[in-house]
Amino acid sequence: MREKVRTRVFFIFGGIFLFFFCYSAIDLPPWGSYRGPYGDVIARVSVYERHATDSVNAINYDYRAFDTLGEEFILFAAVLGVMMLLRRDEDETTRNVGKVEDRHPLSTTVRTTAMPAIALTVVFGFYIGLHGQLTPGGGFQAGVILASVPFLLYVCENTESFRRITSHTTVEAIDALGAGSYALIGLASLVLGMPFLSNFLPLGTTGNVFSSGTIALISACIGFEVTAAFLLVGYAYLEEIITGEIPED
Amino acid sequence: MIAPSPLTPLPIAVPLVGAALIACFRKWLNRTAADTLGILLAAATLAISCSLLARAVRGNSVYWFGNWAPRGSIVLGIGFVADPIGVGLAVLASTLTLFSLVYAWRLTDSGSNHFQPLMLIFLAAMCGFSLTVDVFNLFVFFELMSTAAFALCGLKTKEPAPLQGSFNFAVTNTIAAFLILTSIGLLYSITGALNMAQIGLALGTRHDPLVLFAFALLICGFFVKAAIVPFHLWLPDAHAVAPTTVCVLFSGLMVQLGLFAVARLRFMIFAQTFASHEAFLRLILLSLGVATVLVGGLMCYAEHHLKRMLAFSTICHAGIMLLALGLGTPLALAGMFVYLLAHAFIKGSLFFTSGLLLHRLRAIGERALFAKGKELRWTSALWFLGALGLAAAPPFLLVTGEAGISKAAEEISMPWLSWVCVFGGMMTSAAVLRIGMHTFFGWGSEPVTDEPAEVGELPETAKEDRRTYWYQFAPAALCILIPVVLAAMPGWHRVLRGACAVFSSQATMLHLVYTGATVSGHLSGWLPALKASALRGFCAFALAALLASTSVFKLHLKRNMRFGAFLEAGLRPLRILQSGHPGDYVLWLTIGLATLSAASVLLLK
Amino acid sequence: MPNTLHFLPYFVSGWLFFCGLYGLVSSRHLVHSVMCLAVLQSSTYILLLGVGYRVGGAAPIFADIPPGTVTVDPIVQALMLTDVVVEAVVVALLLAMVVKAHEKSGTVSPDELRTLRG
Amino acid sequence: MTWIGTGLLLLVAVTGFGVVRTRDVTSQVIALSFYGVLMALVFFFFQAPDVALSQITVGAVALPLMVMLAISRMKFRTAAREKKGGRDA
Repeated sequence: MREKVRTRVFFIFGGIFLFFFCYSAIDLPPWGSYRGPYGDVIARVSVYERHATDSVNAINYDYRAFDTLGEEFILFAAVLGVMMLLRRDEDETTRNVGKVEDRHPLSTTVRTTAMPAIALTVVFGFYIGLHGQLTPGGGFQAGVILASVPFLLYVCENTESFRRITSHTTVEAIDALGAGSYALIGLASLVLGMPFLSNFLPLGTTGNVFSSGTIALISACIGFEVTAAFLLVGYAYLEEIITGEIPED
Repeated sequence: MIAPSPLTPLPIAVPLVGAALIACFRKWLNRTAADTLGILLAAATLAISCSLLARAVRGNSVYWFGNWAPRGSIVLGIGFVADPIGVGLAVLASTLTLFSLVYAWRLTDSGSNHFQPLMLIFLAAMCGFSLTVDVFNLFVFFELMSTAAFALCGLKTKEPAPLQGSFNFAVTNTIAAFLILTSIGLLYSITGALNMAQIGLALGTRHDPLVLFAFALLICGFFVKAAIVPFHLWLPDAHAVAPTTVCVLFSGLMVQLGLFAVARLRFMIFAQTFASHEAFLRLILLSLGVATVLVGGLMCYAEHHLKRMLAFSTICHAGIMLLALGLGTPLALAGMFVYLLAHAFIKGSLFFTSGLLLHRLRAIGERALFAKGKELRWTSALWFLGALGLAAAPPFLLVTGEAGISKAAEEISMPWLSWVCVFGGMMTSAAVLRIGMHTFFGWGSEPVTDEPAEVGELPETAKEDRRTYWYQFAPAALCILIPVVLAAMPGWHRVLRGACAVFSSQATMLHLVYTGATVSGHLSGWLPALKASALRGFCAFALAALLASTSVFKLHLKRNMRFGAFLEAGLRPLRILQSGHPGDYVLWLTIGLATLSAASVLLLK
Repeated sequence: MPNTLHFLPYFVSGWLFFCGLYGLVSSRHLVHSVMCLAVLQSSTYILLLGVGYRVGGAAPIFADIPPGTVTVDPIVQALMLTDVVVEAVVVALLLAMVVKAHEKSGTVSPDELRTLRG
Repeated sequence: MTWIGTGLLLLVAVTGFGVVRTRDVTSQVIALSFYGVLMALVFFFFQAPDVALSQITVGAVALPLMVMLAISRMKFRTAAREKKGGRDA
């Protein structure tokens, strides 16, 4: 179909869809009047039952931890998929077309200010990750923040230090171990005679870093996985540009 | 009351841990080791699912993750229901995955050992999808299944076609996922629950536009996965380009799981919504089903790329299963599940066989294969048996499923529906027969061809070794054998009928989820209807043979007798529909979405 | 006016869904399509956010507020976190397909990428 | 208070349409990044700090970064191909 026809037909049917969307939304409870009960019950009990002050993370890593297991494996599968799609076959011959040259070494001023910034990012990432059950944040957010560090290095330092960090098989192993150990925590509770993904560790004191049992542990696993996952995806895209080697046609 | 087996989460946990394990040591494992690990893990999953099935047969149970059982009427955590249907689907998923991994042993391209972990994740997602009774968990597994499927579909990165095919697949199915999520959000806002039982309880008989619209979004989302017209466009593209082993899982189970989800939601959530509008709901679903059978059947016969032909045949048979779902009685549902089971194996066998042809003869287009397969006696036997199976003729199990659907249609005084089934069986069987006659016998003149068949496909295996190994042949042969064996021992029908009676009764399912108490269901059998059905099946096969012959021997026939050749050219509008352009596919998705939401809000009010 | 305001997030959500579909239908560049899909996805954020909001409710984090305070719904926020991950994942995977398709056929226009017609 | 929320939501609606209408991919990345920040602001405003934090890391940084990387890789390929084509000719 030609684009013009396609767009016109779309406006008719998309309009019908939008109309019914809005028409049916009138029956929703008015905005700002959430009626519960699921969320209210959890908000009421999560602090007592799980010693976690951030009830969103209590839901994610405990009440509905099984969803999060699925979610982490979605990420894991996608990383495998990206690496597979952008893989280089063993039998492919490559040719060098010249890599992107490293820029001039940045001025000392930029580097001396950049390095503390990077260090600060690392600290911030760990803080966010460790306090997941207490304040907003958690393994996922920490993972993304930590994954940004090598990219910052790529920008301020050079491609070599980026490559040293990200191209290792270890990163791949960390990705798999993070995802796998989440499932293993679930299996551990099975071994202890409890249902899958039960919170089997002592809950500790509310407000402590080491509180709320497996929530913190799961959060850590996710942190490792997510950091590795984003690095792998980034490296898969950048590999050719950094090495300058592309497969022979 | 039967306590849930502590092994209930293992069909998900075992493959997931296994996938992480293989991926972790991906670079250090050689091909054989990675394959062996994958096969062992799939076999372990199969064994666990079988043990769960043995328990589920004795009675349904409900499993709460993290020990979060419901408090009063409020469900706190995520629950699994281990009923014979859900667990049975998990068994089917692990069987097909095991076969696929065995078939792929050492020979086909594994994408540097990425293939095995992705297959295991795909398996885990299918198992989770069939067991869960939490709508958001259903969405998570839907997305997990899709993500693994997108990646697997693009495994063959050496040609451009797989990448386009999986792009179209990914775009349409991702939109479907968001449709489902939107619907979940709407349902959550009025019921405050995510567990299907609790949502159903809270909705009651309410059927204002909001509920109907949410229902329309849900069925649209799952119909994209189930490749129901007009949401089917992605499927042939994805199937034509995916590796053979992956096609087996796509066509055998993934597509049908969309229908399974609609069935589960319709009976657990919307059972009372439509209590007063059964007829209209039936009208909508049956017309979609008939359209799907027609489009799938006609396009199936018009295709000359083997896998694309099989893909349209899957669409056609998904339409037949939708007919059963549309009828909506427990009997029709039982027929649908038997049909699903039989179809999965027969279609799996046909895909394996087409993979064998690609391996041996290095081609997948009908013209390129012409008269090349004369020496492949065993392979041709499998292919023709598959044709017999698709026509729903005895001794294959498909005939039992068709009998159930036909009997259910008769009870609602729509006996003509069984002729729609015959049409679907005839067209799909005829296409398989035509290709078989051309390839294995070399009858007739050189076959006509079309664009995708000429584009073809690069072989999946290395060039040097072109023998057929036992581990390639065995899965294909077993896939033909299993439906025959299952049809020969009808003892398990009683269990399935009971399970369907429970599955389709909202009150029983609510009782089960909240108290864990098992109520056994009862449903009378339909074996007397088998005779007429067998007759129809043979009739369909005979007609298919006739049709295929008018196509193959067209030069010996008068011009007005060449029905087959006429149908083979394909209906032009249907071909144009299949444009391969993601924009067109999204447009058709929007058209279907608008039509279905208008139909449900206006008709079912 | 207050009446419309009551349903504003839902309308915005529907509008974003419509926009995303429109972008996908009219796209001339595969990367553009991917970003339209991200917009389409964001409609579910707004919907879920609207569903769980409560006027005057606090954030469901009991670090500084006493337990029992009226909060907005934490469940939808947990769902949205999953949703955010799904978005990132889908985009990464689709982009990899686009990059590879570009390598194999040298084009990123959906009009030219049609080996699968008919 | 409500008016700010209303304004933010309307701004999201407009920006979303803007992102879709931006046909040039590189400008669209910038628009998408802005849209991500805006979305995070909305989350923050409507009492969802957890999601806001994820959204700002993913929607406003990681996602546009991935798109940029993909675009630059494609440009790199095209440049390499042209270089080779030039040599052959």
